Amino acid sequence: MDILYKIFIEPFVFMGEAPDLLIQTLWEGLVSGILYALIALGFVLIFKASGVFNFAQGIMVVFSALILVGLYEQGVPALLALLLTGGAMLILALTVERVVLRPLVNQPDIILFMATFGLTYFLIGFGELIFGGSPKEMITSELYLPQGTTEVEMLGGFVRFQHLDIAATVIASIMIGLLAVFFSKTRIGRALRAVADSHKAALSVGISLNQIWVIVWFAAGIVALVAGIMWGARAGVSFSLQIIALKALPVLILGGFTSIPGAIIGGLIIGIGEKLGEFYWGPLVGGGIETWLAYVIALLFLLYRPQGLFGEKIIERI
Amino acid sequence: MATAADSREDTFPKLLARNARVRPDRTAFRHKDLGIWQSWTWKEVHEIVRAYAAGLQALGLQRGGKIAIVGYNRPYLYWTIAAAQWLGAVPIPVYADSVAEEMAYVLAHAEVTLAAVQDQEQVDKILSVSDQMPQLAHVLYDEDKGLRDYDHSRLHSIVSVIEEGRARLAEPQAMAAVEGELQAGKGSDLAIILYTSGTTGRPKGVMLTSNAVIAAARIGCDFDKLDETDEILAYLPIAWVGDHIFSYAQAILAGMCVNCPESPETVAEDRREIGATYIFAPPRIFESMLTLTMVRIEDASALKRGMFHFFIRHANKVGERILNREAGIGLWDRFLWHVGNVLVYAPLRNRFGMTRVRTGYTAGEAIGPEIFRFYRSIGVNLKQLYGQTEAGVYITMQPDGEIRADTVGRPAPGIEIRIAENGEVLYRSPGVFTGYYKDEEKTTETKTPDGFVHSGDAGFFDQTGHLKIIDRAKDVGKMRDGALFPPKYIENKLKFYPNIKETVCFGDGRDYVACFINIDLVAVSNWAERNGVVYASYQELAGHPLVYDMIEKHVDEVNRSLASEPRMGGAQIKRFLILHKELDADDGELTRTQKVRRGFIADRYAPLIQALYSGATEADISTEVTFEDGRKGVISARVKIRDMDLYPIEPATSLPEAAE
Amino acid sequence: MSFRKLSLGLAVATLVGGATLPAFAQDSVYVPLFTYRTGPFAGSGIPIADGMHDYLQMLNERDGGIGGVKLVLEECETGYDTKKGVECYEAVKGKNPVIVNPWSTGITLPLIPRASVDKIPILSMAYGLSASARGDIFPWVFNPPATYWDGLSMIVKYIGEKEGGLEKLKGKKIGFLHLDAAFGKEPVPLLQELAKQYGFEVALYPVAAQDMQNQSSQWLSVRRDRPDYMIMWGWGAMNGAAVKEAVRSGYPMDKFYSVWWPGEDDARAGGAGAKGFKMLNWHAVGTDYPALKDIQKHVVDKGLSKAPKDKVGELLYNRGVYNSLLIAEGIAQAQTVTGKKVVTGEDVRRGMENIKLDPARLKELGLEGFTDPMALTCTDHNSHSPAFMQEWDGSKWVKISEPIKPMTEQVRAQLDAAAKDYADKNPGWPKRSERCDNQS
Amino acid sequence: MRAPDHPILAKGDVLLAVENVSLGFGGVKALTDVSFDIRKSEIRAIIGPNGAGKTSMLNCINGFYYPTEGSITFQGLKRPKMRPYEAARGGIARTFQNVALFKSMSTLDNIMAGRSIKMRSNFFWQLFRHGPAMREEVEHRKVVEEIIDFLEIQHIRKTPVGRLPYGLQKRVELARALAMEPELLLLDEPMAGMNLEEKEDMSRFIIEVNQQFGTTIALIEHDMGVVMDLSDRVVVLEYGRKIADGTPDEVKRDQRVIDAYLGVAH
Amino acid sequence: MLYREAGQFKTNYVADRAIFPLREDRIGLGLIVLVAYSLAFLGNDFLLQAVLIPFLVFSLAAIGLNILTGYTGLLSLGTGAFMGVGAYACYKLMTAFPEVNVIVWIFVSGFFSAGIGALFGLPSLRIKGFYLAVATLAAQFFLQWCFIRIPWLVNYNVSGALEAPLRTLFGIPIVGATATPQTRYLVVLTIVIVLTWLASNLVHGRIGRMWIAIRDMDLAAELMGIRPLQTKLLAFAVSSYYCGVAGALLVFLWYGGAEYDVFNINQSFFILFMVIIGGLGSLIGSFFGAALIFIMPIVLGIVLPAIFEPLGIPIAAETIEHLRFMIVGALIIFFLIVEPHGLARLWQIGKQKLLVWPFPY
Repeated sequence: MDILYKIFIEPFVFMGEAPDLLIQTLWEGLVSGILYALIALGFVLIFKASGVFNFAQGIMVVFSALILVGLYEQGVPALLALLLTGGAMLILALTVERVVLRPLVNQPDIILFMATFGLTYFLIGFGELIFGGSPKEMITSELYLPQGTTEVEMLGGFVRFQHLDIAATVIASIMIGLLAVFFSKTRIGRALRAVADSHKAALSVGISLNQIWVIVWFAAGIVALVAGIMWGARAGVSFSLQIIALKALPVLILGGFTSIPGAIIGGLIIGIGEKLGEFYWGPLVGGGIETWLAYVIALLFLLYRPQGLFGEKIIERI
Repeated sequence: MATAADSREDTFPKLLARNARVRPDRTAFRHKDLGIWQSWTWKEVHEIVRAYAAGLQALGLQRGGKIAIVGYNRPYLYWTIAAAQWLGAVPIPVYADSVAEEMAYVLAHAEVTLAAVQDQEQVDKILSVSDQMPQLAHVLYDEDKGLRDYDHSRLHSIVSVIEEGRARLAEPQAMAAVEGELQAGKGSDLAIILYTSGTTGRPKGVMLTSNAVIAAARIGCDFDKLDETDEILAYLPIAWVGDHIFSYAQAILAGMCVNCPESPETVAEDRREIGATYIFAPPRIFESMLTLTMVRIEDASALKRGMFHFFIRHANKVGERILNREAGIGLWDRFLWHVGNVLVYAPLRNRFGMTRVRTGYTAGEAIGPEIFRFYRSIGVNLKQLYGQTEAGVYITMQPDGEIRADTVGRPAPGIEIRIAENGEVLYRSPGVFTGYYKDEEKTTETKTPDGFVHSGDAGFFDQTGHLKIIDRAKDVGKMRDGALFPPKYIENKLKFYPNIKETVCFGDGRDYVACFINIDLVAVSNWAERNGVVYASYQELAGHPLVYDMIEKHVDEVNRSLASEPRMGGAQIKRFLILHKELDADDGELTRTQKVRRGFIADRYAPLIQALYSGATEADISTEVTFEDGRKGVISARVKIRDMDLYPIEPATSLPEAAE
Repeated sequence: MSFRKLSLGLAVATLVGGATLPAFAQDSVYVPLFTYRTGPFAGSGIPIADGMHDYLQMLNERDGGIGGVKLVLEECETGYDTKKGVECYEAVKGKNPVIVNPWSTGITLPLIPRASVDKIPILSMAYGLSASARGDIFPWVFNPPATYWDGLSMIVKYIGEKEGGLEKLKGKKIGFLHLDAAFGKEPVPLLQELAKQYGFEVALYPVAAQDMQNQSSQWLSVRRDRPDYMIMWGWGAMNGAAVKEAVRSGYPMDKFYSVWWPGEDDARAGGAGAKGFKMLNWHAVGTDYPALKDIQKHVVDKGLSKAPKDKVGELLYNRGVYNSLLIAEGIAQAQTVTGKKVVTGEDVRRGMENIKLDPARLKELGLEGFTDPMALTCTDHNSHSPAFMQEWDGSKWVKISEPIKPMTEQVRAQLDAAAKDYADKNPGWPKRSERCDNQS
Repeated sequence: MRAPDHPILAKGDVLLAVENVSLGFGGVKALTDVSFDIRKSEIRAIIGPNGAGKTSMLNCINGFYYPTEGSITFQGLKRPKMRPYEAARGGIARTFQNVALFKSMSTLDNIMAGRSIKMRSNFFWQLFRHGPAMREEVEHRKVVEEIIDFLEIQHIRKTPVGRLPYGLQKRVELARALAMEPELLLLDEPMAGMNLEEKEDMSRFIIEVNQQFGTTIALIEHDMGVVMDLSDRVVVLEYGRKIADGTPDEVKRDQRVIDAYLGVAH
Repeated sequence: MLYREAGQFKTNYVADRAIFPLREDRIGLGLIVLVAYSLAFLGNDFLLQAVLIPFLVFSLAAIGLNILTGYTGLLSLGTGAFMGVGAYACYKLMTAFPEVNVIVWIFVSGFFSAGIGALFGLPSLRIKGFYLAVATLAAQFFLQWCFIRIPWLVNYNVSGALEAPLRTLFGIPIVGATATPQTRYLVVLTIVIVLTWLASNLVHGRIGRMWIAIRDMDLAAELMGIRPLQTKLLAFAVSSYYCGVAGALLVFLWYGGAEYDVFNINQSFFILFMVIIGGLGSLIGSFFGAALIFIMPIVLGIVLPAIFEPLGIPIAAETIEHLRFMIVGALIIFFLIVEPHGLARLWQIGKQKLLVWPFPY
C-alpha cells in the first residue's frame, strides 16, 4: 500500500505543495523538449524527403558548433563566422549528396542508415583532426544571445527563467515557423512535400531528386547549427554532445518520422515527461531514470498507436 | 571381362540376371527425379524387369511380339526393352520427337501390339493416330500426370503393370514360366529393331540379334576397358543405335551405371552433377559447348580473357601431346600446361561436366579439327569413331596414342573393311545387322552375299592405315569441268567457324561452287552486341552487311585452305548467300538428327539457287514455315549474294591453320 | 619457442608487426603512455596527456633520461574506451614496458589480473580499484596518492571544520552528485557510514553518462531538497555541465565541493558565477617550480610539446606531471634497488614500492612544495596522502587550506573490507610472492 | 494431430458461407451486405470492376480483415474474430494479386515454407538438424517435390524466386499455397500480367488442382474468357455490393452485369 | 576454379539439403577450423588476446543480432544490453554455484538473456521497422540502468564491476588471472564453433524459413499459417541467447573483469555495424563484419604509422585515431556502395565466380 501511495499520491501531493517547483520543472522540460525537438527536426527533414534515417544528425550538431567556434577562434567575427558555418553546411550537404546518397540511391533503408553511420565516423575523425578533442565554449555573448536569469516570484515561491533558455525557445519556435512556411508556401517546399509522397511527383514539379537531397541536407545542417549553438551554450561544445542526439530517437518515434509538428509535440512530451518523471518519481528508485524513461514513454505510446503521434494510420493491404 | 562363363549369357536379360548375381548392390540406374538422383541397384533392376516381363506377358506380349518404346531416357523405358527381351519379344524404340504421322508409320510398319511411352504428350500422340494402328492393343505410360481421367481400358501405367507382374510372380508356376522364358532366349534371337531416320525416304527398321548387339557392345567394352565403376549419362534418343549400344548394351554388359537426366532442358546441368566417366556426344554438342565457351569468355574481364586465351593457345601447342604422353616436351611447357590446368583446363572440364571422363567419343559426322583438338588439349580424352546402325555402331576406332582429328581411326577389332572402286567403304563383322525389317529389297541392296555391308560413305585409308571419310558416296559429285565436288567436306570446313551454324553447298554439274549459309544466332548476336550492330530480327541480322563481311572472311579462309589441298582446289566457293531463316526440322529442312536434307532444300529454295548461278546480286524468296506452337506462316525476304575471289590452285602443301 | 616466433613472424607479420617490430636499444627504457586525446572525455584527457608526456620528455632532454638511460615514450590512444585500452595494453606488452597507466577505471579493471601474470606494474593514480591500495594483495597495482575514500573523508572533514567540528554536521544535508558508474558510486558507502556516524543526511544525485551534459533534473531536485553542501564525483564533461547548472539554478557555489577531477575549463564554464567552487587537490597548479620551468625551457619552448603554452601549469596538466613524477621515481628507485641501469617491469614494481617523496627529494627534483610528501611501501601502494582544498576565484585556483589528512580509521575499514572482499570473491587470486624491499 | 472439429463435407455441400458481410475503413465502405456461398470442390469466381471490393472480400475470408457486420461460416462453423494464421491453419490458403513470395528464398524453400504449419519437430531437434527434424524435412520435401513436378517447375527448383520471371513467380506462389494442402484455395488474379501461353498453363493447373485434389477454389480474375471457362459459379461485385450470382451463362446474360462490367472493355 | 562439382550428385534428400553440399566447401571449412585451432599455438599473445578472442566474441554477438535483424528483419539496438544480461547472469551463476563448471554457466547464462530478450521482443508484434528499434533502445537503457543500480548483480563488489574469479576446466584455468590467452582462445573458439554450427542448423531448417518468411513478407507469412508473434519472439530469444553467451565470453574470457560500461549503446551500434557490413542474413557475414569493424582499425593502427613514419612524418597517437575513424567511416560507405548486401554477398559472388570459373556467369 505504501508503495502505491508513493507512486500515485505522494508526487501529486508534492506538486500541489510546491507549485513553483512544478512550474519550474515544466519549464525545464519545455526547454529540453524544444531542444530535443530541434534535433529531431533535423532527422525529420531528411527522412521526409529522402527516406534516410540520418544517424549523423547528432554529429552534425557538434560539427557545426565546432566550425562556428573554431572560426571565431581564428579571428573571424562572430556573425561572419555564423554565415561561413552555414556555407560549410552547404558544402557538407553537397558532398554527402554526391559521395554518399547518389551512389546509394534505391538501396534499402537500413543500408542508407548504415551509410550515415559511416558518415558519423568520418565526421568524428575529421572534426577531431581539425579542431582537436578539447571542449570549447560557445560564443554566446558574441552572438548576442542573452545571458542571466530572471526570477519570477509566484505561487508562494519563485521560478527561474534563464534568458538563454527563453531565447532558445523563441529561436527554435521561429525556426520551426520558418520551416513550416517554407514547406507550405514555397515551390521548393511543396516539391519536398511531394517527394515524400512519391519521387515521380517531385520530378513533375521540375526539381531533381539530387537537388532535393542537397536542399534537405542543407536545411538539416542549418537546424543542426541552431541546435549546436543552443546546446553548446548550455553544455559546452564537445564531441560528447553527440550523445544528446540519441534523445531525439524517442522524440521521433513518438512524433512519427515524417511529421514536423510531430517532432515538436513529441519533443515536448518527452522533455516534460522525463523531467516530471525524474523529478517526482525518480527518487523512488534512486533517480537517474531519465536515461530510459523517454524510451519507455515512447514505447508505451507506440503500443497504443504503432504509427506514432502524427503518422497516418497504417491500413495493411496485400 | 570376356570369360568363359559369359558365353552363356547371350541375351541382355541373362546379362542382367548375371549382374544381379555378381554385383547386386552396385547402382545400375539413376534418374534425376523429384530433385534427387533416384537410384536402383542391379538386384532391384533385375527384380523389376522380371516382374515387368510377367506383367507384359499378362498383357499378351509373347515371343516375337513387338513393343514400341517412345520417350526420353527414362529407366522404365530402358527396362521395357529388357522386359520385352526377357520374353523374347522385340522392342522398337521410336524417336520421342517424331510427329504423330511418322510415329504411326513406324508403329504400323513394325506391327507393334504394345507401346510403352513416357507421358501424356506421347499418349495423346499415339491416341490421335490410333486408327492407323489397329493392331495396337495397349499403351503403357511412365508418368501418370494428366492421365488420371483417361479411359484406362487400354491404358496402363508401367508401375501398375509391374505390380501386376509382381503379383503374378508370387505364384511359383508363373515364376517358373517367366524364368523359363528367360532361359528360352538365344543369342541368335532378334534383340531389337532400330528405325533409322534416313536422309531420304521412309525409315528402315534395322534388325539386330542379341549376338550382334553383344558383339558390338563388347568391342567398345574391351577397347576402352569399361567396367562397373563407369558412369554414363543417357541423354541421346533411345531409338538411336548409339544410345542403345552405350546406354543399354554396354551398360548391362560391363555393369556400369546409367544416369537419366531430369529433362532435356537440364542435360547440361545433370551432366555436370553426374560427372560421367564415359561420354558420347555428336560433334554438334561439342561444337555448341565450345561456341558457348567462347561467347561467354568474351564477356569476362580483359584480364581473365587474356589468361584464358593465353593458356588455350598453350594447350593448343602442347596439350594434345601431353595427353598422348609423347616425349620431347620441354619442362617449361609442361609446367605451363599444369599451371593452365589449374587455372583454365580443369575448371573448364568441370564446367563441361567432364572432370571424370576417362574416354569420350564423338561420331556421326566429321568433327572440326579445331574443336576436336580443343577438347583433347584441355585434357579430355576425346576420340572419334566411325559407325552405323547397320554395324551396331563400331566400324573404325582410334586407339590411344593414334588420335587424329582428320581420320576416324583403324578398323575396330573384329571388323573387316574394304574400299570399293567408287571409293565406298564396305565392312563386315559379327555385329552387323541381319536385315531391314520387312524390306528384302533394301537388304540385298545393302548387304553383299559375302556379308559385307555397303556403308554408303566414300573414303580411303591413308598411309598410316587410318580411314578418312570424305562424304556420302552418292553425294560426291563432279563439276562441269570434271573437278571433284565433295559438298559435306566443304560444308564442314565452313561449319568449323562458330558463327556458321549450317551450310548447304551446290556444285554438282555446275560451273562453280555456291552455297547457302545459316548463321549461328548465339554467336553472331553476341558478336553483334560487341560490335554495336543493331538488329530487330534474325532476318535483319542475317542480311546485315557487316555480317556478310564477317562471313565473307570465313569463306575466303576456306577457299584458301581448299586451294592448298590436292584435288580440292576446284571446289572453292565462288558465291554465297546468307539464308534469312534458320533451317529447321519442323519445316522438314533438317532430319530429326539435325542433318541437312539437301534435296528438299534445293527444291524449296530453287529461286535462290537460280540466282546464285544467274549472276544476280540478290533474290526474293518466300517460304512457308511452321511456328513453335504448330501454326503455319509464310516468311518472305530479299536475300543478297556475295561474290568471292578465288585462289589460284596450288600444289600440295601442308594445310594452313585456319584462325579461330 | 623460436619456431613459434618464426612462423608467427611470417604468418601475421602485418598484424603483429607494429607490436613487435620496433626494437629498442638496449640502453633505453620503454614507457608507454595510455592517453585519450579523442572521444567524449578528451577535454580532461588532453592536458593530462600533455603533462605526462612533457615531464618525461623534459627528463630526456635535460638529463638524458633517468640515470643516464633514455626513456622511450610512446602514446597509445584509448579514447577512454575499454576495448581500445585493452588493445593498447596487448600492443605494448610485447615491447617490455616498465609500467602502464591506463587512465580509466574501466581499462584498469581488466588489466589488474593480467598485470601479475605479465609482470607489468600498473599505475592508476587516484582512480581504479581502491582495494588495490593493499600492496600485499595487489603487488602489481599502485594507486597513489589517495583513494576516493580518502578524498571523500577529507571533504567531509573540511566541511566539518568549516561548520566548526564534525559533530556540527548533525542534522545537515549533504548532496552527492555523482556519475552513475562504479567510479561515482564508490564513495557512497563511506558517505553513508559517515552520515550515520555524524548524524547528517545524504541525498544522492546520480548522473548517467549519456545525460551528463543535461543535468537540469538533478539540479531541480537539488533545489527541492536544499542540501547544505554539495559534493561532486564527476568526470569529463559532467564537471563543467554541473558547474554551469549549479550557477544556473543559483546554488551557492561556496558550498559546492568536488573531488580532484575538474579542471580550469570546467570551472570556467560556469563563468563569473562559478566563483567559490571548491575542489580537493594534492598538487600545486602553476609553473613556479624549477621542474616546470625546465619543462617550459626544454620541451615547450623547443616545440616538443603539444600543449599550448598557456595551458602548461594548469591543474590537469600538472596532474599529468605528477603522474610522470611517480613513473620517473619508480624507475629511479628501481635503478637504485637493483643497481641496473636498464630496468624491467619487475624492477620498477620494486622501485615503486620504494618511492619516498620527502621534502628533500622533492627539492632535488625541482618540485619543492609542489605536493605533500608521500611514500609507498610493499603493503601500502597508496600512501593515503593528505590533500588540500582549493577554490576557484573566477580565473584561477587558489589554495585555501592546509593539507587535510584523511580519516584513516574509517577509510582503513573500507579498504580492508574491500580487499578481503576481492580476495574472497576471486578464489585463486595469487598470494603475494614478490619480494619486498621496503617492509613497513 | 487434432481430431477435426468440423463435420466432414461431401462434394457440393456449402464449404463457406458469407452472410451479409459489410466492411468499412473509417468512412469508406469496401463491402456492403454481401452474401454468397462457396460449395465444396467447386471453382467459384469473384468478378467485378476495379475497386469493387473483390480483394477485400478475400481478405475477409482468410481473416486478414474482420467484417464490421455479418458473418462468415466455414465448414459449418461460424467464425469468431481470428488472426489470419488461424484461418490458414483452418485450411484456407491463398495467392496474391501482387506476388507475395519470400523473394530471397529459392523456389524450393518458398514451397517448404508453405508447409511450415504441417511441420512439428521441436526446437531441440531443429537445433541439431537430426532425428525427427531431418526426417520431417525429408518427408515434406517429398510432398514438395510432387508439387514441383505437378506444376512443372523442376528447372527453377533452386533459383531464388526474386530472379524468376513474373509468370513463374505466380506459379511458385500457387505451389506454395498448394503445399498447405488447403480445403479452400483463394486465388487473387492468378493470371494478371501473363501472356496467352502462360494463361493457358495456369488455367490447366487450376483445373488439375481442382480435379486431382478436389480442392475448392475461389478466384478473382479479370480475363472474362478464363473466368467463364474455368468456373462453376460466378459472383459479381460492384462498388462493394453483390449484383449477380450464378453459373457463367446466367451471369453473362444478367443485364446489370453487362451494364456494370462486361460492357466495359477490359 | 577450385570447385569440381562434376560427380557430386545427391541420391537422397538428406545429402541434398546439406548445408555444405559441395565437397570443396567442406574441405575449405575444415581447413579454416584447422587454421583457427593451430593459431592457438602459432599466434602470440597480442594476436590471441587483442585480436582473435574479441573477434570471435564479437562474431558470436553479430550472429545473434543477425538472427534477429538479418534473418527475421527486426531491427535491434539493444544488443549491448542483452550481452550484458548474459554476462551478469553468468557472474551470478558462477559465483553462486562455483562447483559447477563455468562452461556450463556460460551456456546457461544465455537463457537469461533469451528470456529478457523475448520480453522486450513482445512489442514487435505491433511495432515495425525503425519504430521497433526504440523498443530495443528502451531495453538497452533500462537494462544498463539495472546493471548499475542493482549491486546484487555484482555480488555487492566494492568496485561495482564484474570480476573474474579463477575457474578451471580439467584443472586448467580458463577464467581468471592465471588463464593463459591460449586456453581462453581455445575455449572461446570451441564455443563459437559449436554455437555457429547450431545457428546454421536453425537457419537452414523450418525455423529459419519461418524467420525469413516473416522478414521477406510478413503478411504473406501469416496468411500461410506462420504465427508472427511466436516466430518473432523465438527470433528474439535465440538472438539474445547468442548475445548473452557472447557477453559472458566478453567479460570472463576476454576482459577478465569489466564495468557495466562495456555494454553501452555504443556496443549495440558496434555489433549492428558488423551485421550490416558483414551482410544481413548471413552467418559467415557476421564473421566478416566483425573482422572489418573490429580488426581493421587495429590493422590501421599498426599500418598507418608504418606508412607515415618511414616518410619522416611523425604521427601522433591521436592522429592515428582520427585517421582510423575517418578511414573506417569512409570504408563503411565505400563497402556499402560497392556491395550494399554486405561482405557476405561479395564472398558469395566470389564463390560463384570460382564455381563458374573461367566463365563470368
